[in-house]
Parts: sequence; structure tokens; C-alpha cells
Amino acid sequence: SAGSPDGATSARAATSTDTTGTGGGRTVTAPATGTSASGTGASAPQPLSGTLTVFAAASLQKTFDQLRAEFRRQHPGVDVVPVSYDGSSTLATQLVNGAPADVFASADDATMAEVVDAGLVRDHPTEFATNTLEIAVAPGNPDRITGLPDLARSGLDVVVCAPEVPCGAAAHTVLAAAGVRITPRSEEQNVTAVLTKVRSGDADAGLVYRTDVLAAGGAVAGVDVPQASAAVNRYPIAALSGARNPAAAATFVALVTGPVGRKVLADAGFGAP
Amino acid sequence: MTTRSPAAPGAVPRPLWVPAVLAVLFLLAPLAALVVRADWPRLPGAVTSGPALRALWLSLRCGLAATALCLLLGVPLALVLARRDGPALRALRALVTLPLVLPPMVGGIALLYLLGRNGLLGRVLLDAWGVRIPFTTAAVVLAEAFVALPFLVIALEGALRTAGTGYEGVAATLGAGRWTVFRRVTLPLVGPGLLSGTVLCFARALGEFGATALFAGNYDGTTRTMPLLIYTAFNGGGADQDAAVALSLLLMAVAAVVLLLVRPWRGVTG
Amino acid sequence: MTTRSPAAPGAVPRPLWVPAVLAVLFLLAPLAALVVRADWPRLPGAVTSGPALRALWLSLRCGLAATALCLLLGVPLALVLARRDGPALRALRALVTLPLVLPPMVGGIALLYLLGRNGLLGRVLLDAWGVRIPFTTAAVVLAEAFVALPFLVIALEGALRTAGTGYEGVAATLGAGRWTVFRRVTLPLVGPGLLSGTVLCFARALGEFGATALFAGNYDGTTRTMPLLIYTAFNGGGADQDAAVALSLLLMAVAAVVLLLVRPWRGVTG
Amino acid sequence: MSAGTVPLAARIRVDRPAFEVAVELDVPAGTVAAVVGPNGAGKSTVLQVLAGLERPASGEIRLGERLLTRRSPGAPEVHVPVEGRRVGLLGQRPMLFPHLSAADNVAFGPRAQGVDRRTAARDARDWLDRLGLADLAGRRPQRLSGGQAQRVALARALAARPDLLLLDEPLAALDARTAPEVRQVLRGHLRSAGTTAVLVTHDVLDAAVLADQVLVLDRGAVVDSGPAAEVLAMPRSAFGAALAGVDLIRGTVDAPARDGELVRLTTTTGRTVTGIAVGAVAAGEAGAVFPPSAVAVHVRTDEGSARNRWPAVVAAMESVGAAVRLWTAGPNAVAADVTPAAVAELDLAPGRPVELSVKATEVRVHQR
Amino acid sequence: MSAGTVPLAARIRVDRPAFEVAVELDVPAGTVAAVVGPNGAGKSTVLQVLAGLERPASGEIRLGERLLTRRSPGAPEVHVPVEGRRVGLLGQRPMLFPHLSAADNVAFGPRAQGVDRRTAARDARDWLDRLGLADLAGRRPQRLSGGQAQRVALARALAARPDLLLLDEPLAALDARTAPEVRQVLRGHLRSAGTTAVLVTHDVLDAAVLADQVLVLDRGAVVDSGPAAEVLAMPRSAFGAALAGVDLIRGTVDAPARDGELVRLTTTTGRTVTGIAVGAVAAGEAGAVFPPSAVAVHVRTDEGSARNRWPAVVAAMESVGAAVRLWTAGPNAVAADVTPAAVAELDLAPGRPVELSVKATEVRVHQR
Ligand SMILES: Nc1ncnc2c1ncn2[C@@H]1O[C@H](COP(=O)(O)OP(=O)(O)OP(=O)(O)O)[C@@H](O)[C@H]1O
Ligand SMILES: Nc1ncnc2c1ncn2[C@@H]1O[C@H](COP(=O)(O)OP(=O)(O)OP(=O)(O)O)[C@@H](O)[C@H]1O
Ligand SMILES: [Mg+2]
Ligand SMILES: [Mg+2]
Repeated sequence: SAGSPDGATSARAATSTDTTGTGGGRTVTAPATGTSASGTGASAPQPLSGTLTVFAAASLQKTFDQLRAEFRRQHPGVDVVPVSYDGSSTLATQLVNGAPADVFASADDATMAEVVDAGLVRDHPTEFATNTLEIAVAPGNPDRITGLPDLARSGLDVVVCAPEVPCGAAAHTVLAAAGVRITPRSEEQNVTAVLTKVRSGDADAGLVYRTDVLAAGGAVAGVDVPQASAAVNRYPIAALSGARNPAAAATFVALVTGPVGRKVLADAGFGAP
Repeated sequence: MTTRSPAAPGAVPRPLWVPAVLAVLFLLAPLAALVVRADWPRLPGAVTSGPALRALWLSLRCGLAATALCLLLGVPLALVLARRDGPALRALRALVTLPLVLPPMVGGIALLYLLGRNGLLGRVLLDAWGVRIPFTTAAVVLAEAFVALPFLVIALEGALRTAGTGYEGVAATLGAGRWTVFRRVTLPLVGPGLLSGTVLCFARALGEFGATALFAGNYDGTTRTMPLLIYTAFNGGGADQDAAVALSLLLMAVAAVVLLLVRPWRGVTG
Repeated sequence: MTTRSPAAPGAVPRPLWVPAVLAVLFLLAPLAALVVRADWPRLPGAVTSGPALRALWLSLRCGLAATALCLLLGVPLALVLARRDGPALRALRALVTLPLVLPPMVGGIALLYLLGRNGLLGRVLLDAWGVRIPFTTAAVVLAEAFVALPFLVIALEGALRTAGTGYEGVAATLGAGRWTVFRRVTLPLVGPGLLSGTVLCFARALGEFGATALFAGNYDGTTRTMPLLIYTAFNGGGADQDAAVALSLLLMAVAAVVLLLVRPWRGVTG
Repeated sequence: MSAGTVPLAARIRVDRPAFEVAVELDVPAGTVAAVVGPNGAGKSTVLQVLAGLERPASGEIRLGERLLTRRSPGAPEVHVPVEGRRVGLLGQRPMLFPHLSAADNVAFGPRAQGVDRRTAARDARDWLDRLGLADLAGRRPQRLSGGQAQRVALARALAARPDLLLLDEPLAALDARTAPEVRQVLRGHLRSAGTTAVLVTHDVLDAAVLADQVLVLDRGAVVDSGPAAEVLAMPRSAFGAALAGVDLIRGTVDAPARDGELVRLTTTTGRTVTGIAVGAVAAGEAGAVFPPSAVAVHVRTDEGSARNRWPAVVAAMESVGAAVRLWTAGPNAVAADVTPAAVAELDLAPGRPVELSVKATEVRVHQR
Repeated sequence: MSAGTVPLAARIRVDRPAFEVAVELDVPAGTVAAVVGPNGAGKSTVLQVLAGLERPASGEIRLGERLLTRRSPGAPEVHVPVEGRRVGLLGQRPMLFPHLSAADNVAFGPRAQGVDRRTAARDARDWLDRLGLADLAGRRPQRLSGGQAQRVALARALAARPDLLLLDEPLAALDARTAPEVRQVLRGHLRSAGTTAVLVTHDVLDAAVLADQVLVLDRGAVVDSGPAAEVLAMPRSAFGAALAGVDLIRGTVDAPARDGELVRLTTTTGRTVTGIAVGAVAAGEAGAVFPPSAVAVHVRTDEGSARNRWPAVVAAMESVGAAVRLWTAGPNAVAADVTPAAVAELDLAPGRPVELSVKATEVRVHQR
């Protein structure tokens, strides 16, 4: 593999930091990483080159498209191929089976762990964003849903994710935390399916991520859930050991975890790591 | 009428055996890999769990119901496409094939747009009769039928064209009305084609995932069919591939039994 | 030899028109709903974007390549299944149908287990020749062919059985070897069935999503076909249904053009 | 189908690649019309149109009171569908339903018309019995011989009891012993059931035994028609003559003659033929008919005293049992039967110029 | 296929539902054997086996030097596949390839055997021409008439130039004028090309004109065989007699007779028939043959002086041109030709008891 420029080293440092600590630690180290990365990029004698392939969870699509554009602006020498988005499990399976990629951003720790277990991650994954649940309802909130207890109202069609998938597990936790028992009409495969049903009006409410509500524009409205903090979904990112372009990979990770990434992610509704 | 059986064995040109064997390998090797890689110790548990058996039972019921619906609607449509011609019919044939290329998710969206609570037709159904289709077993059957119907129609249409209309004319001269001709001549004569089409249709319905997931939802016992269960298992936290593979093997085993029960239909004109 | 065209128009029993029309409505109404609900103002932009056009082009190329592969492997297999019989053949027929019921993801897993880096065959390929199939355009073609092949085989087998072997015997008495018989008699006679099978196969390949997604990945320009693009658009943060619907309409429109170019094949014995 | 005895009146025109088939056909109730003619003349076409399997370019078909087909300018088109015509068709190919046994094939018509299963099955057995097929009732068509299949198809057509029965070479493929038997069964049935029928055949016996009237079709046009006995005995067309196995020379008569008188006929090539008038023969077109056995063949021109004598060239020869039949070439070609001894003696062979003679008393001249 | 002239030697047994087909067939190189017999006798079966389309239960088929089929205990099985036999088969149905034009159908054989496109096409036109189908070359089979299709199928079989040609009713469906022409073309080709052939037919003319030897098959067994002229003139089987259109009564001769002598034959029912011996007739089985026209019909027993005289019952009647042919019932049933006048005078009708007589000089008795 190629040499390790400063950026990569810093990223590694940042990664090791954030796995040990929680919230605060990350907030401290991440900007440093970002600064050092961009600083290196600006002052480096040899600019980055080659191609960069990123695998990212589908829910990151809008943010990572922006970050990719930003990366290209900063490093015109690197050919960043369009990001491959898919369900985290699918991406993990592909990586385990040899899919060529430099960076993997997952929507949950469990899938990232699989990739780590397969020995595919260079160091440790970095958490770079969090996401929490919200109640998605039709625009204007016609059923006047104000919180989780309302979901137990009879005659209300509520859909959630299946308990086996991350968003379903989160919904379970959150509902338990609120002490609310509901009978969902359906336990959907993924957030998209929940959202689709709310959009089409076939469900009156559904539990989805904050970011999904925001990204849907005006198609659905979100109702905040105080108990959401009981199930915070964490997004880890990692440069992969099989990366063909480790330098660029580290730089990209740094960009995501840095202030630019933080801003883009926050705009999309992601919480800070 | 006196044509005997063909040059007995060996009507298959020798060079064609090579691709034929390759085709079998191509289709079966991945399945074999699946079998080899399956987590056998955990398999019995995975496939005999309550949810798995409920999903299997639901899958079979819905698959059969969807196949029945497809036969009911598809056989007449295939007949129309095969027996009538003209630009309109040609366009219709192309249109009827379109659902085949629809990615499964989008098929589900289309069904929601049509039959969902705010759908073009769904709203009417709800307002007029209080009928709601999504989230019901009926929705599963409809979604499966929607994706499987073109297979039946296209396969059967080909068989109907191959069989021609000679015998139908003969039956008519014997005073048989069109309905009698259809039941007693047309259908028996396209037996092999009808069987192929039905097999395709049933298999496609049994394996249907996308449209069902979106249109019918995923509820244990009502709408969670095997493919949905498998998909859920696969996407479950930690990507439980092993359970997904185990369930797939179960589904395939059951499908194999059903398909083996289907006797091949010797071409009557052979 | 002197059979004339059928009782001209009207060979379709009147009562069958009802289900036939219902079938058409059933298949087309959801598509119509899709068209009605599409976000028309944004549509031109969505469908003419670089990624969309690249995906479309890739889809067509891969779909055609997969269809060609299926014809190459599937026609011989269908012939074997149709012309030979016995318990082994019957079991083989059932086995060959199995990939149909495999949920799409699992098909991809099976292919990875076989041809992936650690796959039964993939490892050998990699070690011996340095060949890696997954995550390449070849993988897309293989995945599509894997799911589409059974359709061709089963549809064609039905047609071959319906056509029978009489003419093949006649050709043999004229001194034609099996290969000549196959090319000049068998294939032309099952024309309609072959066409149906090919249409099914192409449409299925074009719409293939699950196995491709897993086995080939989702790389722009190399493996991101239209269904994957649609899936991505659909699952992207916020579920961008509109883009997905727009792209689906594009895919369907292109498929419709391709299918309309396919002339129906009048049964030669009709 | 009903058992009413009804007349057929048809007038149809159909376009065919090389010509137009234009036929007028009046078959009185309960009688049989035979349609004969060369291959490709349009015989099957006529039956197809009568059965309603093909629409004529124009025409009208009436069966008793019922108007089955009408297609003529100024009148609304009528086309009773095949299954509603009560017109049965035994086609040129047996076309037995391959998925039904022989008995079920025969029972198909009655069953389709609502006869109950038991009655239809009994009826089918009866028909098979009558056609000598009793032991094949359960057999699938693929396992029948050609002649057996043909007979089952005939039984199937008869069992449907149509008002009008169309038979396209019903006895082709039957063996020499079976054909006469089946012909008798068919004749008995047609007479007793009073079924109106149109029969296409290449066998003069069928026409002679089964038909009341005969139509000769050639390239789509009716070139001769009339009562069966007359058409066969005094053919007006070359094909009719060939079918009846007699020689025909056509020409014009200058001087009229009464029945039994000698009359002279001149052909377009200027040859004259003298014969005995059958009925009164007026001046104008007429035909001279004589059997091939009445034709004597000579290689020198000075022999014999026959009135009719003309040169010819041998075109082909064929031995028929004890005799040898030879055909001459050219217009007004005739057949002549000679003994094998004569062939040897005269050294007859294709290409050999000969002279033919026929005694005037052997020649019958008719006006038809 | 080669143009070598080779003999056929076959000995086959095939199981059929009601009986076994067991035939021995020796056809010298370049000659034609006709196989005749009632429907379902096994004629087509024999051809199918010779062509290799069906395997016999046991037997051996040799064509010249080549062993085509062998299936007998103790010897390894041999079965040259259909396409490698150089045996052509014109089946009972034309079975023209529906996707090819008439000309392409005829060219199929030569093309399949490697003849280049141009030559094959020219050859095909030639054949169509010879069979009077020149203007139908481009026509699809669906648009041919029955007789036209039959002729195209014949052309296709001939154009393939097999070593052994099997023809199953090649002239069925041909019209009265075309049949003799095609028969001549076929005869000319068989003779000139020296093709060994086996011909199945229901037409005595085909057997008489085309065949060197005739085999009569009944329920799978050969019941008569020999040179064509002999089998037809002196049939040994009831079917052979029916085919030849003569009456046959079989029985035993007590006292031997020399050629031309009067000889008496006794049937199993005790009836005696006297006739003239054809060749020397030894004591034992023999047959008496006479034409139906030689049979006189009486209603009283005291008329006439004919030697042969026996009671009978009229079973069926059929008018043939000017004569009426009637059949009697019972064993040794015979046909008799009488005039319509006699029918009226004697009030003949089915069921009527009559007496038949035949002059001994009209009866030929042979030992075959
Ligand atoms: N389906 C068809 N379309 C067009 N032309 C046809 C069709 N069938 C037959 N023909 C042609 O029409 C003419 C009449 O055919 P038809 O079958 O009526 O003849 P036919 O008198 O029955 O002859 P045959 O004695 O050979 O059966 C022929 O020249 C034939 O080539
Ligand atoms: N494929 C078959 N399988 C079994 N039996 C058959 C089959 N085809 C014909 N048979 C029977 O075998 C016997 C011989 O049939 P075959 O076709 O050889 O008769 P054929 O002499 O050609 O008669 P025809 O003159 O009617 O054509 C018949 O009794 C028939 O019913
Ligand atoms: Mg005809
Ligand atoms: Mg036969």
C-alpha cells in the first residue's frame, strides 16, 4: 500500500480517539482532524490523485453527494466515482466478498463490525453522525399527533420498521422507553417503505429518522419525540485496508468527520456524533 | 394422424449437449454453493420457527391464490393476444409485457398509487364500500399476481400461436360453440404451454418480494411471506445472512416439491 | 396442409372478453396511476441526467448480453427437457425452475458464494487466472442471466412440446442431420414460443434488481443499471419517489419501444 | 343440429392466387351434389366457404330458410359463425382431436350440441361399429392408421347430424375392400337421414354411387354440371371425361340431327368426327364421347374402314391389368386401350407416330 | 444420398395393439415392391421401421452392404439413425414444412445433404415442373390444395435421392387426370434412377403400373406375394381379389390337373367350383378366380346350364356407370355385375335370396 501522508495519520489518530470516548471527545478531535487534513491538502507537496470509491448507507445519499462534490473541489486530481449507496447489510456483504472500495460509511455499528471482523478496516471506524427517530405524519398533521402516546390511539394506522432491522429495533426501544404499546399495521422492511406508506396516506403515522423527514421535503411532516434519545443510531465510517487509494480514503474520512462534513450532516438533520 | 414417436432417443443434436449442460451448471451451481455454505447446525432451528412456518404457509397460500387469479385473467388475455391481430393488439402485447421490466419497488408504488387509501381507485373503494386493500393478505395476492401475470400471458400466448387454430375450426363445424371449443379443444391442446406458463407464474409469485413489501407491508401472519422474512433476516442488525440462506433453502425445497408434483405434459401431437 | 385461416374473426369466446379486459386493466391501471402521479415538471431533468442515461445504456447492453447468453445456454437446455423424458429429466426440470423462487437478494448471495472472492469457484478463478467476476459488468450480465434463464427455458420447453416432433422425423428421412434439423426445422417451428421466451427473458433481465445489487454492486457506469439507479433514488435519504418514478417511466418507455419492434410471429401452422 | 331436410342454394365468389372461384350451387333438400375437378380447382375452397370457415369475396348462401352468408353491395353483410350454421365439414385431412380417443372424437359433436354423455357415447359406438371400427373406440388418434383415422373422422362428421354435410374426399385413404362398404354406409345414411350433402371426390365411383348431381370445377369455374349419370356418360369437359374414363372430343356441329342419326362434328383444328346423336343435336357446340377400348391403333394409314381416322403421336403408356392404355399428345388427346400383343407387334412407344380410328357406331355425340 | 442401386433385405417384427406385424421383404436392386392390404394391416408401420423412425421388436434390415437395423438375441443391437440411412419416406400425410415455400421444401433434402443453394434450387424447380407445379414454387404449404401439397411432398421425397425410397400412398389425393401423369413420372424416375422402392397403395393401378412385386398384408402378416401381374391376376387372398376387382373362392382340389384342364375345387362349406387350371394344379389348396361380370344372377333355380351354381343372399348393391354391382353375404361372398334392367326385372334388393352361376370357362383355378 502507498505511504501514509499526514492526513491519514491524523485520521487514524482521530479514529482511535473517538472509539474510546463518547460525544465530547469526538467533538474535540474531529475539527482537529478536519483542519489538519485540509491543511495538509493545501500545503502538501504532491496533491492527491487516483480514484476514490466510497460505499455509503442509502440514508446518507444526499449528504455524501454534497461531500463528494466538496471533495472534488478540494482535490481536483482525484477521480471520485459516484458513491455506491445501498442498505448497509448489502454493502457489508459486498465488501466481505471482495468488492473494491476505499471508504465504507455504515448506518449502524453492527454492520460495520462485520466488516471490521473480516479484517477489512484499516484502523478503527469513526462515528461521524447520529440519527434519531421522529414520527412522520401527513403534511399539516391532520391527526394532530403530538407524541408517541398518540400512536396507540385506535383507528390510527401506524407503521414501523421490522424489529430485526435497525430502525425497527430503535422504534422498539423508543416505544418501550415511552411506555407506549402500539399495534402497527405493518413492520416494514426499511425506512423507505415506512415513509412511502405515510406519503401515500396508507399509514397515518410512522416512525422514521429525522433525516428522512427532512429529506422528504414537504411530503411529510415530522413530530419530535423526546424519548428518541433512548435509541440513538450511530453512523461509523472507516477507510478500508484494501483501499487502492489510502491517502484519498483517509482524506475523505477526514472531510466527513471534519467541520465541513459536520455542517453538511447537520443541515440534513443528523445529530453530532 | 399416423406420425409415430420421433426417431426415438437422440433428437437432440450432439453439439447442443454442451451448452445444455453448461446451462444446468449455471443454474444449479449457485444453488449448490448456497447449500454448501448454509449454516447446517443452525438450520433446523431457523426453518422450524413459528414465524418461518407461518410465512411459508402464507407464501404458499398467496402464491396459489395469485396463480389462480392469473389463470382466471391471464388465459383469456393470452387467447385474445394470440388470436387477434392488428396494430392495437400489437401495442397491447407490448404494454402487457411492461410490468416485467418494472423494478419490484416501483411496482409496489404503482399499486399504492392505484389502490392505496389516496389512490385513484383506492379512494373510491374506501369511500364507497369501506374496502381497504393495503396491509391485507389480499394485497399480497394482488401484488404477486401483478408481477406474475405477464409471465403466464406471454408464455401461453406463444403456445397458443404455435398450436394454431385448425382444430378449433374443426370443432366449430361440429357445432361446438366458442366456449365449448375453448374448454374442450383449445385448452387441452396447449396443455404443455399452459403448464409452463403456470409454473412460471407460480414460481414468480412465490418469489415476489418488492411489490409485496411496498404495497402489502410486512406483518407476521397476514402479509409477511417468505421472501419478506428472508429479506428482513438479511437486513437485520448484523446482517443475519445465515438465517436468510436457511429460509431460502426452505422456500426452495418446498417449491421443488410442488414443482415435482407437476407432471410434464407430453405434447399430444408428438 | 389446406387448413385455412380460422373462422376469421371471433375465435375468442365472448365470456372470455370480460376477464381479458380485466387482465389488461389490472396490468395497466397501476402503470397509468404511475404516469398520472409522476412529477412531470421534474421528469425531463431526471431522465436526461448523465447517470440516468449511463444507467439506461448499461441496462440495455447488459440486458441484451444476458439475453444472448440465455439463448445460447437456454435453447439447448429447453430442447433436452422437451425431448427427453424420465425421472432424472423430470427432477432436472424442477431444479431448473428453482432460481425463479429465489428471493432476489438470495440469488445474489448464491452467486457470491459461488463466484465471490471466497466462493467455491471464485477462489479458483482468482488463484489460477487472476479473474475476478463480482462487481464488474460481467457480473451484471451473469446475475441477469441467472434470474432470466429459467423463464426462457420453461417457456420454450412448453412450445417445443406443443410443436411435437413430426416434422423433425420428416427432415431426418430427407437426410438432414440433427444439427440441420434443429436449425432449419425445430427452431423455425417454435418461432412464436422462442419469441415469447426471449421477450420474457429480456424483460426479466432488464428489470433485474436484487441479484445484481448484491453480486455486481452499484458502481456508476459499470454495474449501476436502471433498476439499481431507481432503487438508489428511491432509498436515498428522504425516499425520492419522484425521481424513482420518473426513471421507471423512462425504463418502461424504452422497454416498450424495444418490445414494439418485436413483430408477433404468426403460428406457421395456423 | 336438427334433422330437418333442407335445400342449399349458394352463389359465391372467392379470390385465389391465380384465379377466382365462382360457383353457383343448388342442392335440393336431401340430395347429394358431387363436386369434381383437378387438383387446385377450388373444390375445398367452396366447402370452406359453405362451412363458414372462410368469407367469400361476394355471394350468398342459403340453407333452407336460413341465410348463412351474404356479401353483396347494397345489402348488409351476414355471416353466421361456423358453429351456428349446422353445416358439418369432413375436411381433406382427418384432423382428429389428438387429445381425445376415437370414441370421444365421434361423440364430440353430439356432446357439444348438448346431448348427454351416455347417449353421445352410445351413439359414437354405433357409428364406429357401422364403419367397422368397434374395437378402436378407446384408441388415441396417434395410434390409428391413416385409413382408420379417416373413417373415425367420417363417423365424427356424421354423428354431428348437420343440416348440410360437406365431405372432402371422404373415402380417400380407404382400402379397396373397405371403401365400397363405407360408401354403402354413407349412402344409406344420406338417403335415410335425408341429409343434404356436397361431396368432393376424385373417384368416379363416389360420384356415380353417392351423387344425384355432379359439378365439374376447373380453375374455379363450373365447366360442366347436371345429373350424375349424364355428366359421367356424356362429359362436356376434358376433366369429366378423364374422370369417367372415356374419350371426349369437342367441336361444332354444322347440320342438326335427331336422336340416333349420324352427325358430324368439326374440331377447332379442323378434324371431323362422326357419331350417333344422343337426343336431338342442334347446330353448334357439341361433344363426341367414346370409350378408349373403342379406339384402334394403326401404324399404316391404309388399314380398316372406320369413319373416324386421324394421325397422332403416342405420349405415354401404362399397363392396366391385361390391357395397355396409351395416351396421345396434342389437342383433343385421347386414350386408347390396346392389347400387350398389339404393343409388341406395332412396336408402340412414346414418341411413335400412329393413326387412330374409331367406328362411328361407338361414338356418341351430345349437345350438352 | 448416393445414386447406387442396392437391394433391400428386411425381416422385421413390430408389436401393435391387436396383433404383431411380421414381414419379410426382399426387394432386388432397382425394383419396386408394392405393399397392399386393408386399413390398419401394418403397411405404414413397415415403412416407419424401414425408415428407422421406429425400432422393431426384433429383426434385421440390410440395404446393400449396409446393416441398418439389427435387433436379435445374441447379436449387438444396430440402429443407424434416420438421417444416416439414406432411406427416404413419403408419409401418408404430406407434412410439408409450414415455414418453407414449396420450392424450399423440395430443396430441403439436397440442401441438407450439402448440395449448394443454387443447384438445389434449380433441382427443386425441375421437380416441381415435372409434377406440374412450376407456378406454385413460391407458395407456402398452407396455401396449397390437398393434391398440390401431396405432389410437392412427392417431389421433396424424390429430390432427396435416397438409396431406398418408401412411398406411402403417393398418389392419393391426386385427381383423375393428374394421377396417371404423376404415375408415369414416378415410374420413369424409378426406372431411370434405378431406385429401389417400397410402395404402399390402395390403388390397383399403382401396383400394376409401378410395382415389380406385390405383397398383400393382413393383420400384420403377409398373406400373398409374388410378381405383380401374378398376384393381381390370380389373387390368393380375399383382399388381393378385392383390390384386383375379381372374385376369389378358395378351397381344395382333390384330383390334380394340368394346365388348361378342367379342375374342381371344394370350399370349406362344401360348395364346389369348376374352372380351368392355370398351370399345373396339384391336389391341395387352390383358388378359383373370375370376374364379377361373369357372374349371372337368377331368382329361380331352374334356369341356365352353367356348371357353377349356388344360392346366395344379396348384401349390398352399388351402381357403377351403366352397370350395377351387387355383393352377396356370407363366406366366399362374391361380387356380380348386372344390368340395371336385370335389377328391375328380378326385383333385386339387399336381403333378396338369389342364385348365382358362373360358366366354368370363365373361372381360372390356380394353385398359388
Ligand atoms: N389458404 C389458401 N390461401 C390462398 N390460396 C389457397 C389456399 N388454399 C388453397 N389455395 C389455392 O387455391 C386454389 C384452390 O384450392 P383448393 O384447396 O380449393 O383446391 P381443391 O380443388 O380442393 O384441390 P385438391 O383436389 O388438390 O384438394 C389452389 O390453386 C390452391 O393453390
Ligand atoms: N403409433 C402407433 N402405436 C400403436 N399402434 C399403432 C400406431 N399407429 C398405428 N397403429 C395400429 O397399428 C396397426 C397398423 O397400422 P398402420 O398405420 O401400419 O396401418 P396401415 O396398413 O398403414 O393402414 P392404412 O391403410 O389405414 O394406412 C393398426 O391397427 C393401427 O391401429
Ligand atoms: Mg381439396
Ligand atoms: Mg398407412
